[in-house]
Amino acid sequence: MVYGISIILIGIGIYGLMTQKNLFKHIVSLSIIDTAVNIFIVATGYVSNGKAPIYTRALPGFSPNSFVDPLPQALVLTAIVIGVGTLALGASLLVRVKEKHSSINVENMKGVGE
Amino acid sequence: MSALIWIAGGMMVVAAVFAVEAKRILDSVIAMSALSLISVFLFIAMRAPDVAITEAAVGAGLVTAVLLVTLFRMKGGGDE
Amino acid sequence: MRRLYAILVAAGLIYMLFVFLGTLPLYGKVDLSNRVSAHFLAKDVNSVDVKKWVEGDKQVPSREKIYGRKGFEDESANVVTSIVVNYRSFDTLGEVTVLFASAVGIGLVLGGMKRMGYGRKPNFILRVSTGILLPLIIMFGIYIFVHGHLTPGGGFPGGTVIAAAVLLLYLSNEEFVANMKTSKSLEGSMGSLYVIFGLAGLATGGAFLFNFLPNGVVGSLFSAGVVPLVYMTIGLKVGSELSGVVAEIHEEREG
Amino acid sequence: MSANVVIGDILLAIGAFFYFLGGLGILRMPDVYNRLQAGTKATTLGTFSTVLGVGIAKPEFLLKTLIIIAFVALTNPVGSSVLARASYLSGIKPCDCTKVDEYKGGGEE
Repeated sequence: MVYGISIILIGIGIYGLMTQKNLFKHIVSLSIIDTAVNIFIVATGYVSNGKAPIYTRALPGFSPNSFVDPLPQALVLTAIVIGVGTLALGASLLVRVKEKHSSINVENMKGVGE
Repeated sequence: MSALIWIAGGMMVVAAVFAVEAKRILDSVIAMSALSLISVFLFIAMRAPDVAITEAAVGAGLVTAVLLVTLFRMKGGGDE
Repeated sequence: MRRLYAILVAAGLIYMLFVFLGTLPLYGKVDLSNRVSAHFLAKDVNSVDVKKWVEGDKQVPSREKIYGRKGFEDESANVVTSIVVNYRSFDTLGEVTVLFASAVGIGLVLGGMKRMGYGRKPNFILRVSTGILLPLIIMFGIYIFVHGHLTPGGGFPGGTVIAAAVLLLYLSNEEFVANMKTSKSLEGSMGSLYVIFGLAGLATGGAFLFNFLPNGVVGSLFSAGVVPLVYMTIGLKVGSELSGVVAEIHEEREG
Repeated sequence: MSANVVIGDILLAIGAFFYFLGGLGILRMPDVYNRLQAGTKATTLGTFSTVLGVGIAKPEFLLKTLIIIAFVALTNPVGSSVLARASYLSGIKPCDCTKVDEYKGGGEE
């Protein structure tokens, strides 16, 4: 179920990357794909009626199969922070592109192609 | 819970389509922020509170702010 | 025409991924005993038979294994932070390096001396409430990464909250400029402190980033060995790094 | 079912009602400022009521919910006032039925 949602979001992101001519929309599309892939990875570790992987005081009474898989969550945790770093780098590159070519639309850039 | 996940997924798909196809870039950034905020609910539904906190702080706060500041620096950026 | 092609390609990709889904177990029906992390949940890598443990056999990790025995893995209440710091610590080191590289890249691309202004003076309400809210936000960020091994949270969200506080300062004060020298030196010293913890583990336990401190009791603040220390360094490093990103994105060149 | 659970449920229902009023106000009000006012006032009270309801129904969370209420009371009005000021300064006109405009001139002190 959540698999389907994330796959459709990936498809929308690919569609945005292919159709849009504005470079800012490319960054937005890449960010959408980022979020969708994170949801997919977390969904691979979900167990029905599982609990969050945190030991509490009520530990001796817990049933062994009650945790969801914590490994994908740990992977996604680092992936999100890397995502904001690379996104900020891309946005700052866009500022330079705008100063140099006076537009961020692929078709209106000055001094490119022709 | 299942119906709530479907509703959240539908809202995410609508927000993603709007973010890709919006005429003004400002609308696109706001729609992307809304998508991140709804994904927080999905993370909580999948019992991942750490990821949910990180996504709420990063996706809805910092990424939106960074993109808006760059948009301000580009003086609106070329609208379509 | 272009949109049609794009829709076709996206639909083909979605179909391909849905076919690929057939190789995965259904949503929510994962067999955890096939996963590596089941060993970690059992808090023991050697003696517990994981297959039987997941099926509900009574050989659950015994009390002294969970409460305060110096094991091979350390015992933090939040399993995710324990995985981030102990199982996948090299990942975290590489992640911090990537973040450093992107911060340096932003500094190189957008470097400048002058601070960009918004052209609007912030009003009285925003300035006064910033003075009240800012200590609370920074305290909340520090709370998140100090208690990372007990409650949901950890170094990454804590650092992000601190960066959000710096962003609030930038928004509410038109003249505010972050001290980049302090930020850079804090970030560099915290990054090298992380490597020093790893080397200390190498010296005492024989492996890089080994957990060399006593574990304590699950649920108390001073437990889980090296996890709180590493998370404090990660939190301060990520916080100063993202604050640097926020500060650099407000810089512009003269003229 | 003990008494505190009943009180908590009543508070939750009141909070949901105020959320509904906020959404109705956003749909029915004529311009940005009225919508902002409706949304902020109604959702602030709704948040207070729902969070306090949770705290009363589960007494072990009461202290945390009080802290959450304090944070919401600090941040929510400031955010809405900044939003209203920014939209005024960027040139969005109030609707025609507005009689008094005390914010003319930018609102500097």
